[in-house]
Amino acid sequence: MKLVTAIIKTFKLDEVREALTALGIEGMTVAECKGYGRQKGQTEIYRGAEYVVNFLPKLKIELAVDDDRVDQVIETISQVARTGKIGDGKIFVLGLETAVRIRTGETGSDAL
Amino acid sequence: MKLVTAIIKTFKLDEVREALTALGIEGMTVAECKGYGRQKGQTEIYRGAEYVVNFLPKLKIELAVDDDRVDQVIETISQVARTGKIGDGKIFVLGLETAVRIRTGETGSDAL
Amino acid sequence: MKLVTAIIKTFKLDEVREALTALGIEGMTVAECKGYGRQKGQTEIYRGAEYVVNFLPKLKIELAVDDDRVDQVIETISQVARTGKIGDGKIFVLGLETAVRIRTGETGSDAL
Amino acid sequence: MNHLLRKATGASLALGLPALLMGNAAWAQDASPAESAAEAAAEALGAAADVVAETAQAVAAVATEPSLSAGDTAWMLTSSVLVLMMLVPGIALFYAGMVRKKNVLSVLMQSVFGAGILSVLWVAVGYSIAFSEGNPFFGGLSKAMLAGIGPETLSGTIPEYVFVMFQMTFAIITPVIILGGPADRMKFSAAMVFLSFWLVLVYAPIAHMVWGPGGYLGGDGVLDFAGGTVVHINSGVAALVASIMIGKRSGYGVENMAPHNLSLTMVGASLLWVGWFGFNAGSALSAGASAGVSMINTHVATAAAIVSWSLAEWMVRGKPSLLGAASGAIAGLVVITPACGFVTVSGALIMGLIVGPVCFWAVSGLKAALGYDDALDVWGVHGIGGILGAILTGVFAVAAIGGEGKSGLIDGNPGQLILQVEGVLLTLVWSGVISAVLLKVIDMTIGLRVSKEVETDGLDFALHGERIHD
Amino acid sequence: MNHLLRKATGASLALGLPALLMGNAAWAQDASPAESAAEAAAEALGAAADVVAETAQAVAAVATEPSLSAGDTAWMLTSSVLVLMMLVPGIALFYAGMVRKKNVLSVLMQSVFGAGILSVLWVAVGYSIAFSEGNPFFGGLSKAMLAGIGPETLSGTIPEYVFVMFQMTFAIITPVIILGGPADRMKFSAAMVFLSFWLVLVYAPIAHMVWGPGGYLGGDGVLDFAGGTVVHINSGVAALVASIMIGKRSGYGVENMAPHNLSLTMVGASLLWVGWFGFNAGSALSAGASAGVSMINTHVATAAAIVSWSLAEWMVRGKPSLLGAASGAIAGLVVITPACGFVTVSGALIMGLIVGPVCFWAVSGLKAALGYDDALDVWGVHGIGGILGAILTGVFAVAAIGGEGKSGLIDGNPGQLILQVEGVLLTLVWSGVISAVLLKVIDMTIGLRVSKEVETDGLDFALHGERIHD
Amino acid sequence: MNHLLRKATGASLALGLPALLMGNAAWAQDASPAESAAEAAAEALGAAADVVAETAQAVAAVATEPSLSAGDTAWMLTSSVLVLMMLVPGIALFYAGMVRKKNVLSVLMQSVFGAGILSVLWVAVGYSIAFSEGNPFFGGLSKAMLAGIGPETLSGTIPEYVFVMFQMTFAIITPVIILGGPADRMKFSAAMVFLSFWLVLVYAPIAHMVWGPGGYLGGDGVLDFAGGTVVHINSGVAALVASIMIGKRSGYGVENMAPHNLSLTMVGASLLWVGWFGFNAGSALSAGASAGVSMINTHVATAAAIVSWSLAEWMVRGKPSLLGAASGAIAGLVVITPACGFVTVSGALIMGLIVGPVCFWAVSGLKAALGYDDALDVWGVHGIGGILGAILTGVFAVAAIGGEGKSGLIDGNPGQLILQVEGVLLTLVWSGVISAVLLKVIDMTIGLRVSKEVETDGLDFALHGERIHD
Ligand SMILES: Nc1ncnc2c1ncn2[C@@H]1O[C@H](COP(=O)(O)OP(=O)(O)O)[C@@H](O)[C@H]1O
Ligand SMILES: Nc1ncnc2c1ncn2[C@@H]1O[C@H](COP(=O)(O)OP(=O)(O)O)[C@@H](O)[C@H]1O
Ligand SMILES: Nc1ncnc2c1ncn2[C@@H]1O[C@H](COP(=O)(O)OP(=O)(O)O)[C@@H](O)[C@H]1O
Repeated sequence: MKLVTAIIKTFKLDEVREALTALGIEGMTVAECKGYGRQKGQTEIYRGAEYVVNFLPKLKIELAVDDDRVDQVIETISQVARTGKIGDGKIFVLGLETAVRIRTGETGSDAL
Repeated sequence: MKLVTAIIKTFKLDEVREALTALGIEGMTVAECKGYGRQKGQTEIYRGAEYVVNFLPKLKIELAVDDDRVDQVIETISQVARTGKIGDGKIFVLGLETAVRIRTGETGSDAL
Repeated sequence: MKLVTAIIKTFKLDEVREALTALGIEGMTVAECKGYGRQKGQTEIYRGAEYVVNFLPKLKIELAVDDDRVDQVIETISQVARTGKIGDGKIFVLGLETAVRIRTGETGSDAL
Repeated sequence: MNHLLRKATGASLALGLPALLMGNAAWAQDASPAESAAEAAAEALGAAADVVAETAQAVAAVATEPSLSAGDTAWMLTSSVLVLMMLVPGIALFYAGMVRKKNVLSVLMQSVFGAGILSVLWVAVGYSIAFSEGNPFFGGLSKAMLAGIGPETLSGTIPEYVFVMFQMTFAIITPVIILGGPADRMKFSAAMVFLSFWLVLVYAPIAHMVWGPGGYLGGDGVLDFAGGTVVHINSGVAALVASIMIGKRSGYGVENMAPHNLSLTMVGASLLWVGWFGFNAGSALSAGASAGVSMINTHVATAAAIVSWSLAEWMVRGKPSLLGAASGAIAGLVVITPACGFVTVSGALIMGLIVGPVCFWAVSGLKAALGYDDALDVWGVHGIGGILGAILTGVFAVAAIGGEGKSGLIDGNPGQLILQVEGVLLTLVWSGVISAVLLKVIDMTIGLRVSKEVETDGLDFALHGERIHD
Repeated sequence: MNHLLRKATGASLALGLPALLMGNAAWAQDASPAESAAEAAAEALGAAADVVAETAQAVAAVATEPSLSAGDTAWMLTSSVLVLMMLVPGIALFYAGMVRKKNVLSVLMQSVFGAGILSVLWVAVGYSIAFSEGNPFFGGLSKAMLAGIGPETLSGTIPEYVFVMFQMTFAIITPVIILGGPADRMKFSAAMVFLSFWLVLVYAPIAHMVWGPGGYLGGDGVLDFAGGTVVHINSGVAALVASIMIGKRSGYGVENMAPHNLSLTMVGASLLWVGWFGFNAGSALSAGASAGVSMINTHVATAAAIVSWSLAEWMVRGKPSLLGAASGAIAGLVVITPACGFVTVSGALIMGLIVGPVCFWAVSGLKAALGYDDALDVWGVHGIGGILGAILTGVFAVAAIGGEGKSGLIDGNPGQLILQVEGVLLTLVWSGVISAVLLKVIDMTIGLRVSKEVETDGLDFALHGERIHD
Repeated sequence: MNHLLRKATGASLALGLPALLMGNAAWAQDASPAESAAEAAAEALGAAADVVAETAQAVAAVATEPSLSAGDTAWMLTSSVLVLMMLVPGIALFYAGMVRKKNVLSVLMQSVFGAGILSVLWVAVGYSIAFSEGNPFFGGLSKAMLAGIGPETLSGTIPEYVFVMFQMTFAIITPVIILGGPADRMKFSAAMVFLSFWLVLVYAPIAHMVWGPGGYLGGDGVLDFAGGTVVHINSGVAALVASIMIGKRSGYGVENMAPHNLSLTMVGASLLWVGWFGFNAGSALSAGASAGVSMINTHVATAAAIVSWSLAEWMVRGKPSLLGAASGAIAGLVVITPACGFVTVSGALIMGLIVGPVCFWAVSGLKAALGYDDALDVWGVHGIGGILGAILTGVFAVAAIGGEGKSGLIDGNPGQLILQVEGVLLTLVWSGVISAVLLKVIDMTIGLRVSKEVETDGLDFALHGERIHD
């Protein structure tokens, strides 16, 4: 099993969720985050003062998936979340040693 | 060392924290997140319009623990966080290569 | 590649970001979180009632870096984020199997 | 004052009139040059007499039936608006800031829907029960649906419609105050049914007893300028009863129930303060000396209570808190409500200084000792503060401010204290008993309390299908 | 009125004095004592009679030529303040709570800057077009820049400056109401240009037709006490046109566009409610019987509409929502606006009960059926509610409340209904057509709508360079 | 005034009565009918003449000794309420929205507790120092604790208690304005001690100089209708001094100190705007022509300044911001404050158009150039705007609006400009010097500034033990 983590633009969430659901992915966890990268920050001005906001709002999606679905998932996310403009985000894949469904205690693939 | 990540229902946090403290776990990090899974979303209605909120509020707990405590920790969380109703959440375990305590620079188990 | 995760005090973010940029690190992702550890919680009092806030505000920084930069990154963060007072936070390092840049589809080191 | 003067004028004219007429009659006899001159004079006088007579009648009419004062009406229209602002959004925000975020909208909804349903009931029957003739405890139904009132009907120097409106704002905020006690766990339906019956069976009768024609307490001489008894003791004890009967919030004393956003509470408290001038100075029912003294007393007591609560907290807890200062403001406003038109500015200052520490103790020491879960401290602030106010009114009232017969202990009338206690006790018993019965009946029928699950999830989504998405 | 009376009294006394003294002087000469005395008396009395007659005239004059009333002025100053509060922060918050968080500041900015630019235009030309003599559709420019008005100039019993100010608050809130329709996607520049022209070409003329000297609709006898036609139908139809012409929000019906924070909406609705008393009871232009009846009617209709909307929603959707109750309040306020000075309290109650379910259907059933994206339901609430109010005014108006000639269907004057419909139709056409033309021209020049990217990112940062950092 | 007139009338009738009766008695005896009749008539008329003379005197007295006006009182009660709303929650929210989230509650607490302690001090000594007889710089202590004032004591046509209350609202908001300068880093205790002494040593004397009996500046003829000097220059310079003496916020210019939530700031600015009508039009102290012109001028200048600030920002920075528009509103309100009862509507419009860009430059260009950290720009808006207002009052005042002798440059009185500059300079020096001394003493005793740690953690928790949990 792998834990696929994707940092995406906030307005792409619904599209990504739908595409993943279409693949049969039944669960995911999302958190708000702020990203710093090549995409330039934005400057806000309040009265005289300028504040450069270096961190831009992003969403982080975490999905635990079976090994054999990882490529498909990466492919899907990277297609759906792509706008082609800088700041589209990243996908990171980590090895997942165990997964447990709290409600039932099931582990491994059954837990997903 | 492992990084145990648990997605739980929000109101279970205090119970889980207490149970873990009882085990001697001295630290953890919590973040708000939203989960999508078998638990159905909720429909809010504003004037005429219905909005299905697919993502439900959850909390994500991250704990770095020594290998030998992982099972105990999983066991504890999955018992305490369980309500038996759908949406109780998941536990994921990742391999943790290094841990550092910033204050002292200690690494490994000492850092936890 | 590794995924370096650092839990730091909130007011250290800008310093850490600048130090990492100085190292040539071009991207990172930050999320708000709350930490529980040796640092004691704070007691708020409202009219008669006391509420102990066990979880203190922290920030979590996630950086995907090439293996050869990990030590340097750990070193930098732990120096810059250190105040010497309890609650400075932790750095965790996880193995990162793949990284993808959504915009281009690049993978591996190129994606960072 | 004006109308008394007018009465005097009318009287003098009325007396002068026969004399003039008699004089004319005398002249009318007898002929001679002087005579015709006299006749002319007589005619002129006769004409003048007619004018005077007419004027006299008009003036006499004025004396017994006061006329509309635009100035008084302007102030009472304004006061009504101010008191409405105390409810929406005043107390709604004051309370909303103190609950957990998941219950904010439900608290706001109680105020908005409550204002709606209670206003309708006030027009339908409440006003009549409170302010029409009846027995010493209940008015009649002769003014149900405002029967017999028209645009030109006056109440003192203002249109009666304005009086109805002003009193309506009191009648709709008072029940909603209660809901701070059982907050975070009461069914919306149960709450609305409870408030509706409470308005009719508790608020309107107590208002009748204190302010209504032939009311029991008012007749006895109990002093309550703007509603310390009618509004604050009344709602405070009902909240205490409701808190106890519905039981504690689940997780009380264990879970973190810290107020989610005291900015809202501060805004609410501010609007309560601002609006309370309509409440207190409006209770003078005119824009004159009494309104002036009520306003400054209200302000001074509030200011003093902010200072005294905050200092007490600073000493006991080490830090002065915003919630403390805001609570102090409300405590000061509550304590001065029955007294504002009867006491000197120094009296108001002292009352404010006293109420701060007393209510601070009530919401911390007393509450902790007795262990009830009055979520937003309605009893501690409105109940205890209201009782203190009623009694201190009996101490500090002086005739130099409130007029003949409005004297308290320091003005040589210790008997007033006993009257004040009588008012307090009757209200505690009446409101306490009827509230308990009502709550029991509602509990046995539709149920008072939401399920544990709803309480955990939050009332906003569960009861109203809405959430704050921030 | 008071001081004219006093002037008259003063004059009569001053005139009477020489006559009396002359009488005394005559005596001093002695000749034929009785005679001259009698003559003198006669003269004196004659003079006195003259004085009395003059006084009577002066008093009569008072009736026809009103003077400044401090009481009325106090209320109108207050009313102006209240109506301003409806715009900033009232409707600004009402709207801000319903949009997505990324667009909150842009909504607030529309109200603040709108209030600025529209006020300037009102003083420059708007007031003159609306309230100076002209033809039945437009006033003239004789009062442009308030020419000819000074501190002492009266309008009825209040300074004309106060009247200008009071009317200004109506003129600046009405255009801003429109922006709820095309909210979340309209360019700030386009919005401000549109509102500016709309004020001059739509609002001011319609105000002239209804309330101005020689206005077409007012002359015909259309009843609109406080602006049901001028304000609500007028802005409602413009919002519908704007919503359709600008197109739906991107993601409409697919993305989650739930109101981000209904607390703000509740506070906004509350301040609208509170401020609306300035709007409606202020429209009496004095602090008397008419203001009193307008105020209580406004409150009762609002209360009834809160209850009826909430109950309708409870039955249809299973839960009564805060947004529903708040929307009900606004619907009630809208429906009673044209009627508040003309109907009985029972009439107001019925109107409120009717408008709740009707507007609830308009924002859910009707809107869904027709498929336009009127983001904040301006048409559904102000448009439909306003039309209903105009028509029901023609039903429920009774002369016993509004005075001679203000009768509707239930008072035996079915013809009023036709007049009311005439007012509705003329407003729908005038506002609809001119709004459409204006929007078309703006679209072809500076463009109406922000880019998709700006819409996605949010208007706050893109248009104003600011964000909420919470 | 009414009741004095009535008293006079009543007296004349009462006196006339015996005369007439005596006349009757004489007739009854018969002797020489004509003669005695004439004599009697003469006597009666003589008596009547006396009566008339007395009445004339009474009427004349009325002119010099005004009586209570319910209309004026209604407006002044309302105005007091409005000005209080400017402080709680007005300026509290205006400021709270601009600080970082961790300091929000501390800002709100400063307003609430400040309102409390300053009100107590005002009643104790402040009012007396400002408004009782004394020397040209300080009043005496004869009215300490409001000695000698009772419910019936008048100040003009309103109860003196109402005047005390109205002035109290000015006295408590002015010091709190200062705290925007050293915001986010000043100790709560130090701030409250500073404000307390500042009220007594700076505010009350300057108020005495401008408005008090025999005040130095007022006596010289300096024009300040509603407090441009007393309130805005006064607090502005104190804020500048405090900002400099306390030092910059740690991280100033490096860390992101963006306003956390401009919605709050917008609501605060709106309530300031709304409440400012009480401030400015209330300063007419009556509900008549002067209040009317003050109100419309206040509104027009504000509107113009919103437009001009926003356009300046749009041109210079590329985007018009909500904070800019809100700041423009405050700048407009500040600039018109000294002038509102003295200038024409066009004058007000021009003043508003000028102040926008000037203050925009002050908070951006000037501030950046000089490098002080006036956190919320009190000097830039209240200080600079106030000075501009004082001087422009000397330009635009015309006797046709403000009355005899209230003329500025454009009305042919260039000398007024010098007087205005005198007022500005005296205030700058007095407030600047005393503020500096006070701050120095406080710094050396309890300390002005929180520790770096507290500043980092946020003042809410560190000083008040509370947090916003959102
Ligand atoms: N090395 C990294 N580690 C973690 N997150 C990163 C890293 N680089 C980029 N990110 C995240 O990806 C987002 C997009 O990256 P950016 O460089 O701006 O654009 P792009 O991915 O299109 O090249 C950033 O906002 C940040 O959240
Ligand atoms: N594959 C997954 N990857 C990551 N998180 C998941 C996954 N499946 C479920 N979750 C998380 O677990 C939560 C509970 O899952 P759900 O399927 O609703 O119920 P249950 O765990 O009881 O079967 C979800 O809300 C989501 O946060
Ligand atoms: N075992 C752990 N797993 C995950 N996070 C931890 C763990 N221990 C500590 N933390 C995080 O590190 C933060 C600091 O830890 P703490 O024990 O308070 O201080 P220190 O790191 O200085 O010893 C905590 O607030 C928490 O967020």
